Amino acid sequence: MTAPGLRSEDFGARLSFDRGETGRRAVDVPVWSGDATPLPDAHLLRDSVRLPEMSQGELVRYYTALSARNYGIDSGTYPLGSCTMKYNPKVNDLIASLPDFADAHPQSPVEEAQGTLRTLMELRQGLAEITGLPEVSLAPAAGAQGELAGVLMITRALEDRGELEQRRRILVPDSAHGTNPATAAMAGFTVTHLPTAEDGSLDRATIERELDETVAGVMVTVPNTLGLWENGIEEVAGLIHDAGAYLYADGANLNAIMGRIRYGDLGFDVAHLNLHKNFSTPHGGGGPGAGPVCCTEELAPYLPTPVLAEDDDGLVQLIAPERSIGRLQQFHGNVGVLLRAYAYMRALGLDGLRAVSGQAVLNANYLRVLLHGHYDLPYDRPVLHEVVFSGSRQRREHDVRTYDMAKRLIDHGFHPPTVYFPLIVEEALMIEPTETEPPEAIEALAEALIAIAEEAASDPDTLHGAPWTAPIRRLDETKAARRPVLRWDEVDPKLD
Amino acid sequence: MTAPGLRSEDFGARLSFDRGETGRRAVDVPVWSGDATPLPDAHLLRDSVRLPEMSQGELVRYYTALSARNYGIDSGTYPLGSCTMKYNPKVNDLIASLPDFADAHPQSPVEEAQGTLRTLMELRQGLAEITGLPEVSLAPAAGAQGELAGVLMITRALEDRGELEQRRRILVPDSAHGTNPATAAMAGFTVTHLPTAEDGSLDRATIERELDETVAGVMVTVPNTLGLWENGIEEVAGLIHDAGAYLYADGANLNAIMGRIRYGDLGFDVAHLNLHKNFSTPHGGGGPGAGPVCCTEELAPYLPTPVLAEDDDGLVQLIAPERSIGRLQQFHGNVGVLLRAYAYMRALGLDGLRAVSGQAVLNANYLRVLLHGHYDLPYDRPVLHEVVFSGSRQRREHDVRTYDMAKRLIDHGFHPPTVYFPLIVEEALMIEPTETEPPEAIEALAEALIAIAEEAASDPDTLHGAPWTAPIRRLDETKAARRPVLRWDEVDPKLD
Amino acid sequence: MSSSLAGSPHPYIPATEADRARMLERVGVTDLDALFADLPADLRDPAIELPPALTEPELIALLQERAATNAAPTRPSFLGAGAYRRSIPAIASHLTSRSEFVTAYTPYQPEISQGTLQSGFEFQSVVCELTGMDVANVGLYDVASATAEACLLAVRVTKRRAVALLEPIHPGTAEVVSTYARGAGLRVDSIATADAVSDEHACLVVQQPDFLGTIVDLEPLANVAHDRGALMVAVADPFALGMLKAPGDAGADIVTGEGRDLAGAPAFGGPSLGLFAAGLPYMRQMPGRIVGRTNELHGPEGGEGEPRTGYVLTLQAREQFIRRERATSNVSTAQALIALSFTIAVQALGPRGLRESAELCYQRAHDAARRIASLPGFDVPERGPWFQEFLVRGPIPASELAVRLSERGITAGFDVSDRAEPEAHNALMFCVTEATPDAHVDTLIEALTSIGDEA
Amino acid sequence: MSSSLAGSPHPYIPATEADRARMLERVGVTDLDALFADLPADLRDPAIELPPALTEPELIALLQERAATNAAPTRPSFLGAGAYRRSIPAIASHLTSRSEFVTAYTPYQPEISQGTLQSGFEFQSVVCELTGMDVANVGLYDVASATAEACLLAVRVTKRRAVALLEPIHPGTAEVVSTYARGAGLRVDSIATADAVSDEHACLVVQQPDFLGTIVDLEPLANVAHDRGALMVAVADPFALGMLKAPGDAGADIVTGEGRDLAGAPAFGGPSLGLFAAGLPYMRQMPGRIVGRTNELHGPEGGEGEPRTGYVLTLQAREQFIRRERATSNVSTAQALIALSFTIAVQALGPRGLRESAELCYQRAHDAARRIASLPGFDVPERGPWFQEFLVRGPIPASELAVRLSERGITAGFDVSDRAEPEAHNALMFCVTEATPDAHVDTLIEALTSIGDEA
Ligand SMILES: Cc1ncc(COP(=O)(O)O)c(C=O)c1O
Ligand SMILES: Cc1ncc(COP(=O)(O)O)c(C=O)c1O
Repeated sequence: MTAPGLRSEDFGARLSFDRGETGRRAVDVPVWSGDATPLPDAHLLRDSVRLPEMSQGELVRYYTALSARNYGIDSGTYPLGSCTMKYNPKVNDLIASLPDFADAHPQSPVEEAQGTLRTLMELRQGLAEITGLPEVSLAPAAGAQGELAGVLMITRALEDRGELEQRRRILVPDSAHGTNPATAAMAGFTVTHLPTAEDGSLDRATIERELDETVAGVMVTVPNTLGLWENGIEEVAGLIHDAGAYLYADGANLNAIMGRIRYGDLGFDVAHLNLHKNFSTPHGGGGPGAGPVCCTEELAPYLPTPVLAEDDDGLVQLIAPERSIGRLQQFHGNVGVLLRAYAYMRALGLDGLRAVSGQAVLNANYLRVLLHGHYDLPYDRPVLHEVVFSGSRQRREHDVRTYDMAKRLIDHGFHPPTVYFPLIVEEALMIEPTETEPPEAIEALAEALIAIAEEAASDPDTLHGAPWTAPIRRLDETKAARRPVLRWDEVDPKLD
Repeated sequence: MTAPGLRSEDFGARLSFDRGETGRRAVDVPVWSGDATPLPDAHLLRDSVRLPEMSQGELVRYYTALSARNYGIDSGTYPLGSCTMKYNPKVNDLIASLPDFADAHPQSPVEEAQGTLRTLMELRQGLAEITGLPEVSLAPAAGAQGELAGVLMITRALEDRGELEQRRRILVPDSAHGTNPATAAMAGFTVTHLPTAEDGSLDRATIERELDETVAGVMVTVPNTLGLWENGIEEVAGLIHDAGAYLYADGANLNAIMGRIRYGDLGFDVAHLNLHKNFSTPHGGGGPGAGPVCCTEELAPYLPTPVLAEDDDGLVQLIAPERSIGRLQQFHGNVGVLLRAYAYMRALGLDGLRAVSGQAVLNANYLRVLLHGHYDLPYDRPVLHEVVFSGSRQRREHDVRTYDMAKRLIDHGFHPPTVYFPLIVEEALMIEPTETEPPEAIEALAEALIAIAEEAASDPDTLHGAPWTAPIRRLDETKAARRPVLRWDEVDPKLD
Repeated sequence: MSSSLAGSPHPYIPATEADRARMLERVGVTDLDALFADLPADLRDPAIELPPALTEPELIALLQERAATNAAPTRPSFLGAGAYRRSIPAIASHLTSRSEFVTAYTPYQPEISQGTLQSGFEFQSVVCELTGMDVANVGLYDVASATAEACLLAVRVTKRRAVALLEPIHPGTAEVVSTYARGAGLRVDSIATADAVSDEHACLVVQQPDFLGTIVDLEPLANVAHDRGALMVAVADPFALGMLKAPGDAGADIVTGEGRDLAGAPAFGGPSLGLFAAGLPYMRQMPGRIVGRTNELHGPEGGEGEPRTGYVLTLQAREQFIRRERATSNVSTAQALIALSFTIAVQALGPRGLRESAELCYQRAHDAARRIASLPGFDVPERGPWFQEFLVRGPIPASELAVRLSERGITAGFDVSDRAEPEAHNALMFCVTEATPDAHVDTLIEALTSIGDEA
Repeated sequence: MSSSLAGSPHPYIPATEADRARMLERVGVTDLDALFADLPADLRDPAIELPPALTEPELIALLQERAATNAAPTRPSFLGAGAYRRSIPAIASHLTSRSEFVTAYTPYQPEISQGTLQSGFEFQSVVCELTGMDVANVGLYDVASATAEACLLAVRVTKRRAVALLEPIHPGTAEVVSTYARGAGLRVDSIATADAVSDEHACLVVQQPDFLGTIVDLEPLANVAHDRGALMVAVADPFALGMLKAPGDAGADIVTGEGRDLAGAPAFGGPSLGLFAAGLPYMRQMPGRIVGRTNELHGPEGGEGEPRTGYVLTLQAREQFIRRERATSNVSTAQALIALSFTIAVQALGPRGLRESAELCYQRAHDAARRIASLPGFDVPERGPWFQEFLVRGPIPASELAVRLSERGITAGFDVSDRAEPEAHNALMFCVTEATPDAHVDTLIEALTSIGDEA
C-alpha cells in the first residue's frame, strides 16, 4: 500500500541517492550568529560530501516503504533456529529510552550514573544466579565478543599458570556455531573438531583421545545446536579439568534451560550468554545485542573491563579486574540492551524464566511430533528448545532442496527456519519456535511444512521457483559475489 | 508480509475477540496486598466483561497487521480535496509527548501549567495575526465544533442586540461543506442555500435578494470548496454588515492563503481554522483535530470558554469571557494537537507560511494544467489550493463513474481524491495535492489519472472492478446499511 | 539563530527554486504572486507579526525549556475531578504510533483503510461490552460534548424540550450540555433528586460515579426516568466499569463516557475521547461515524474466490455530509487515534486485567482515605460507596489546606468546598488511582500529619 | 505486590494450562518436567535467588525511580572524550522504531528482508562517502573494536606482527586494540610521532581529531606509513568529517569511526556503532557483513517481467559461519539498528546540513573556549587547529576544578591532567558541541568566573 516510485516495478533500483532533487533538505540547521572563528586551513577541509537531498516527507516515505519490505517478529512466526526469535516486550524499549537512562554520558562520574549502574549490578547478580557462575562482565557487545572474552580469559589464566606456550589447541564440536572456531582462531589457538556421536551428543571416545596437555579448552554449546542435551557433559567436564583444560559454554541456547540447570553446576568454567536471544531484546535486523561473560571465581581476575562492584559507600563502581584481559569496547558495553534484559528478567522472575524454558521446550517437541514422518529426523529423540529436521528425503526423491522448501514457507506467511546449519545435518532445517508462539501458530507452521512436503512430490517446480508472493523473487547471489556492487555510485539507477 | 491468520484469505472475519484463548493475557496487573476494603454491594457490580484474551505478542501482531491494511501520508500521495493531507513533521509528535506536557493535569492550578499555557498563548497570538481576527479561543476540538462556536457566538450577539427572535436564517452556499448547514441547524437556525454563479463564486444577485432583517449570518468558505477565490467577498461583507448580519468564515482552506490575506481584513466577523489540516497535525484516521475560533473585538465577549489571558503577574490564565457561549468540552480543548500546531507555526515563521500557501497553490495549478483536456473542468480558471474536475464526460461516453476512476487510482498506488463533493459539481473529482508533495509526485498522479481516463475508453470493465491490488476489493455498502452489523457478538466468525 | 541558506527550500516543502521555475512556466505565470491575482490587491500581503522561524534543534530546545516550566510529572498530585492518571499498557502507545494509523484520515476509501475501519469496529465492540449497550459510534470529542449529543438525541426521540441533569455532575459536563442546549433552544434543569424528573424532560442524565466520587445505583433512577417517559443517559467512567454494573444492564438508554484516561496521558485534558453508546432503537438517531461489517461484492481472484469480510462507514444517511441541515449532528473529524489507543489498552488489560485494575484502584483509594481519616483533625465524609475519589476535611479551611500542601510540593485534591452538598462543605476531593505512586501517598500523609500538628 | 492469578499464563507466554495439557498429551509426556529428563537429575532445579516478578506498571515505576538517580539530562555537562551529544533529526528515531526493522534479525532470507538489506546498502554508501573509501561493511560493535579489526586486517595483509598507535589516541581504543592484539600475539606500540613507524608495523593508527581534540593533517602521516610499507588506519569522527577532509582523500587505507552519537543518545556509551571502511584491495579481507546489489534470477509475473534489483549479504566466504576458523573475524550480530538510525540521521542532514552542523559545532566550541580563555586565571592551551574539544587550565588543580564545578551542579570536562602531552598538564578537556545549550555554557562561564574570583 505505497505510492508509485515507492512500490514501483523496481523499487530497489532507486536508492535515496537517486531520489529527491539538488537543494532539497529534510532538516534545517541553526546558523551561527556570534563572532566567527576562521576555519582550519583549507587542506584540512573537504569540498563536499555526496548525500541524498530530499525533503523530510520524502525521506520518511522512503524508509517507511523500506520497512514494509521487511519481516519481523511483529509480522509473524520467525522460527529461525539458534536465534531464539521471540516476542520483544515493548515496555523494555520504553524503559531503555527514559531520558535519564538514554542521555547518560559514558564518561560521567559514577555518582551521576548510579541509576544505570545499580540496574546493571542487579542484572549481573541475576545472571550469576541463573548461570551458577558467580562472576560476570556485561561488557561484550554480542555473543561472538563474549566468546572472545571467554577464550582470552582462558589464555590469560594459562599464561599465569605458565602453560600457554604448551596449550595451543581448543576443541570444538563439529556441530558448533561458526563463531566458536573463529573465536578460537582469533585468540591464536588452533581448532580441533570433535565429531558428534549417533545420539547427537559429543563422541566421548574422541574427547578422551584428544584431551592432552596441548589442550587449552573445550567449547561446548549446551544444549547443543541440534537442540539436544549434551549427554554426560558433567562427566566430560571432569575429564577436561583433569587434563588441565578449561570448559567453555556457548550459552546461546540458554532459553532451553533457564532456571532449570546451571552451567556452573555442570562444571563449566566460563560461559557467554546472548541476551538478545534469551532475554528477548530485539534483534534489530542484526544487532545491537549483548553477550555477557560469566565465570568461576578462579577466572574472575581475568574478566574483561569493566566489571561492576559496590564500594563501601554503597556506590556501584566500574572496575578493571586485577588481571583483566582488558577492554572490548571503548566504553561499557551495549547498555541500552542490558537495561532491556534487566526489565525482561524482572518481568518474569524465577518462575517466569522456568515457564519460558518449559514452554520453549514443549513447543519444540510439539512441532517435532507434528512433523514426525513428514521430514527425516536424523536424531530422533525428544529435543529441547529446537528441532533439526533434514530435507534429505525430499532432495533424494524429488530433487527439492531444503532451500526450496524454506523459500516456499515464505509464501505461506512464515519466516523460514535456519537452513544448512548445523553443518553435520544434511539439508538441515533447524526450527526454534520459542515460547512466545501460541500453539495455533505452531500448528499452522506444521501444516504449512506438511503441505510443502507434499508439494515436493506433487509439484516440485512451484518449490524451485518460490517464493512467489514476497516483495521480490530469488536473487542472483552468485553475481553479487562475483561482481560486487557494494555502494551507490558504482551503480547506474538501473543495474545492468 | 504477515503470518497466516494475519493475512489469511479472510483476515477481517476474525476480530481480536475471535483470537487468542480463554485465560491468556497481554499484561499483568499488580495485586493489592494491603488491608482489603469490602467491595460495594453486589447489585452495583458487574459479573464480567467480554474482551479478547490474547498474549502480548499476539495482540501486537494483530494491530501491526491491521496497520498494514491502511494507507497514510507516510505511505504516499493522499490528495484528498478539502482535507489538506500534508506531511506531518515527526518533531511535533516528539514535542507533544514530552512528559511535562503530556502528563499535565487539566485541573492543575495555572501556576503548575505555565509551560503549556504560555505556548498556547503564543499560538493564539499567532492565529490572531494570521487571520486578522484579534480574539481567539482554542477550545473547539475540530472544525465542526469551531463552526458551532462561531454560530453560537452570533446567536449570543444577536440576543444582546435583541434581534435573535427576528433573525432566524443563516445563508450557506450550495458548495459548502456539510458541516456548515448542519451546524447552523444545531444552533437552531434555518438554512437558506445560496447558489454558485458561473464563475464559481457566490451569486451576488441572490445574496442581495436574500439579505434582509431575518438573516443572522452568512457562512462562507474562503477560498471556496471549488478551490476558487470568492470574488468580491470583501464587498459582500459590506452588504452583509449593512443588513445587520454577521459574516462567518469556514477557514478549513486557509492553506491556500496563509500569510497572504486575512479573514479579518476581508470583513469577516468570525472564523474557524482546521489546525489538523493547515497546521499539519496528523489526521489520525479521523482525529483528533483542533478547530480554533477567531473573531473581532465585537464578538470577543462571546467566545467559548476558556480563552487565554496574561494577568498582572505575567501568569497565563484560563478565562471565561464575559458573555461566553459557555464550554464546548469539559476541559481546554485538544491541547496535544495545539502544541503540535504551535511547533509547526514556529518551524515555518511568516516566510515559511507564505511559502506553504504559494507552493500549495502552485501545485494545484500544476496539476490543473497537466490534466487539462483529460477531464472536464467545470470552472476553468486558475485555482488556489485545490482543483475540482468532473468525470461527466467519462460517465456519459463510457459509463465509467468518478467512483470507478477513484478506485482505479488505488491500483496505481495513490489514495484517491475526494469524490462527489462539492455537490454542485457532477461526478466531482476534488484534488488537493498540498505543498508537501514534490513535483514528481504530482506528475505521477497526473500520469495515472490520464492513463485512467484512457482506460475509461479502452477498458471500462477494469475500472468498474477496481481496485484489484488492494488488501480487499469493493465492499457491499448497501448490505452494511440495510442489515447493520455494528459490533462483535452479532457476528459469526465468518459472516453469513 | 535562524534557518540557514536563504532561498533554500524548507524541509517541509520539497520544491526547489528550479522545480518552481519549471512548474510556473508550465502553468504560464511568472511568479508565485501571480497565482493570487484573484485576491483583492489592496488587502494582499498584510503586515503579520510572527516570531522568527526556528530550525528543528532550536524548536526542540525551546519547547523542552517551556515544558520544564510545567509541574514535573513526579510532583505528587491528588487531582481527579474528571481526569485520572492510569497505568496504560506500553503496547498501546507503540501500536498507536504506527504511521499508517497516525497519518491516515477518515476512511473514505475502505479498500485501503481497513486498518482504521476494523479497529473502529473493535472500538465499537469494546464500548458496547463495557457499557452494556447495543450500538456505539467510533467516538465523539469528549464526554461532555458526547453527553450534550445524548441530550439532543433524547430530544429528537421524545420531542420534549428540556433535559434534567442529576447533581452531583461534572460542572464541565453540565456547562457543555447548556452550551449545546442553548443553541437548540432547550431548557436544562439541574436537579438534586430523580423525583424532579417530569414529563417535560427528554432525559435524565446521571454521572457514574458521580462528580463527588460516589457510586450510583442507576437502576432505580432509570426506572423513574422511564416512568416519566424520559430516556436515561448514564455518563460513566469506562475504567470504573471494569467493576461496576454496566449501565445498559441497569436500564440506561444511552451511555456516554470519557475515554482519554484509558488511552494515554492526561495531556492537560485533550486530546480527549467521547464515548457514545445507545440501545438499538436509537441506532439511526446516533451522532457521529459508525463502522459496519460487510463483505466484498465480488471475491478475490478475478471474482471467483469467496467474498471476504470487510468494514465500511455505514448508516451515513444520518450524517452532515449527506443530510446537511437535517443531520443528527455536525460532527465530522472526531478522535479516532485516541479511540485506537483506548481499544488497544482495554483489550491488552483484557477481561481480568480490567477488573483487577479497577479493584486495585478501589483498594488503593480506600486505603489512602482510611489513613487520612485516622489523622487527628482530618475527616473523610462519605456519601455512600465510592470508587477513587473521596472528600477530605482538615482542621483548616479547604483552600488554605490546598495552599499548605502546595508549599510542601504537593498538589491537593480538587476544591469542592463551595458546593451545595453538605459533605462537600469545606472539603477537598482527593483522588488516588492504581497509578498513584505509593510514595506520593506517603508524602501526602506526612504532610497532612504535620499540617494537622501545626493547626 | 506480585503478579496476580497464580497459574495464569505470563503475558509473554501465550499457552494456557489447557493448551499445555493438550500439547503434553500429544507429545506423550505427563508434565513439563518430563521434557527435561535428559538433564542430570542431581543438578536439576537448583535454588536460584532472583527478585520477585513485577507486573508492567511496577516495572515502569521501579525503573523510572532508578533512572531518576542518574544525573538529569538537564545538568550542564562538558564531557566529550569519545561520546558527544548531537542534534539528531527527529525522524531518525521515528523511523528506526518501526517494528519491521526492530524485530527482524540478520537478513538471511533476502526476499523478506529487503528493508534491512537495502538500508544496509544505504549505510555502506554513506560511510564510503564520508570516509572517502571504496568499501564499507554494515557496521561493527564500536569504534575501538572496529579499530582492532582494522589492525588485524593490516596484519593479515602485510604479514607483519606489530601495530603502531599514534598518541594522543583514545585510551579505550588503545586498550581494545591491545586486547585483540594479545589474542593474536601481536605487539602494540604506542608512538608519539610518525617517525617511530618501522617496517615491523602492519599499520599506523591515527585518530582524527585526536584524543585531545586537535585536527590532524593525515596526509603526511599516511605518506610516512606507506613509505615504511604499513597501512594507514584513520579513526575518524564521522560528524567531524562533515567538514574535515575525507581520510580516504588523505591516503588512509582503512577508516574506522564511532557512529553512535550521530545515531541517537549516548546511552552510557552503548549501543555503539563501529564504522569500518577500506580501500578496494582489502575488500575480501574485511570483517563483518557486507550487503551487495544484484537482481532477481527471474523477473516477476511468472518470470517474464524484467528482473528487479535487490540486495543480499555477499562475500560471505570471509565469514565465520562459512569459513569457521579461517574467517576474517568472528563477528556475527553487530549493531544493525544503530546503523539504520545513523544512516537516516546523516541523510536527513544531507550534504549541506552535515557541513553546517559541523561548522556550527566548531564555532560554538571556539566561542566558548574564547570566553573561558578571557577569564582571569584561566588558560586554553592549543596544540593546533581543533574541532570541538579544548583544554582548560584554571587557577587551581584540575581535579579540584572539577570538584568545584560539580558542587555548582556542572559536570566538568574530562580530566586529562595526568597525560604526557605538556598542554594537558593540569588541564581538563571541555567539550562543546552544536547541541550544548547556550544556557549551559553561560552557567559554566559564571561558575568559572566565581571559582577564579575565589582562587
Ligand atoms: C550457538 C550460537 N553461538 C554463538 C552465536 C553468536 O552470537 P552473536 O551473533 O550474538 O555474536 C550464535 C548466534 O549467532 C549462536 O546461535
Ligand atoms: C470546508 C470544510 N469545512 C469544515 C470541515 C469540518 O472540519 P472537521 O472535520 O475538523 O470538523 C471540513 C473538513 O472536514 C471542511 O473541509
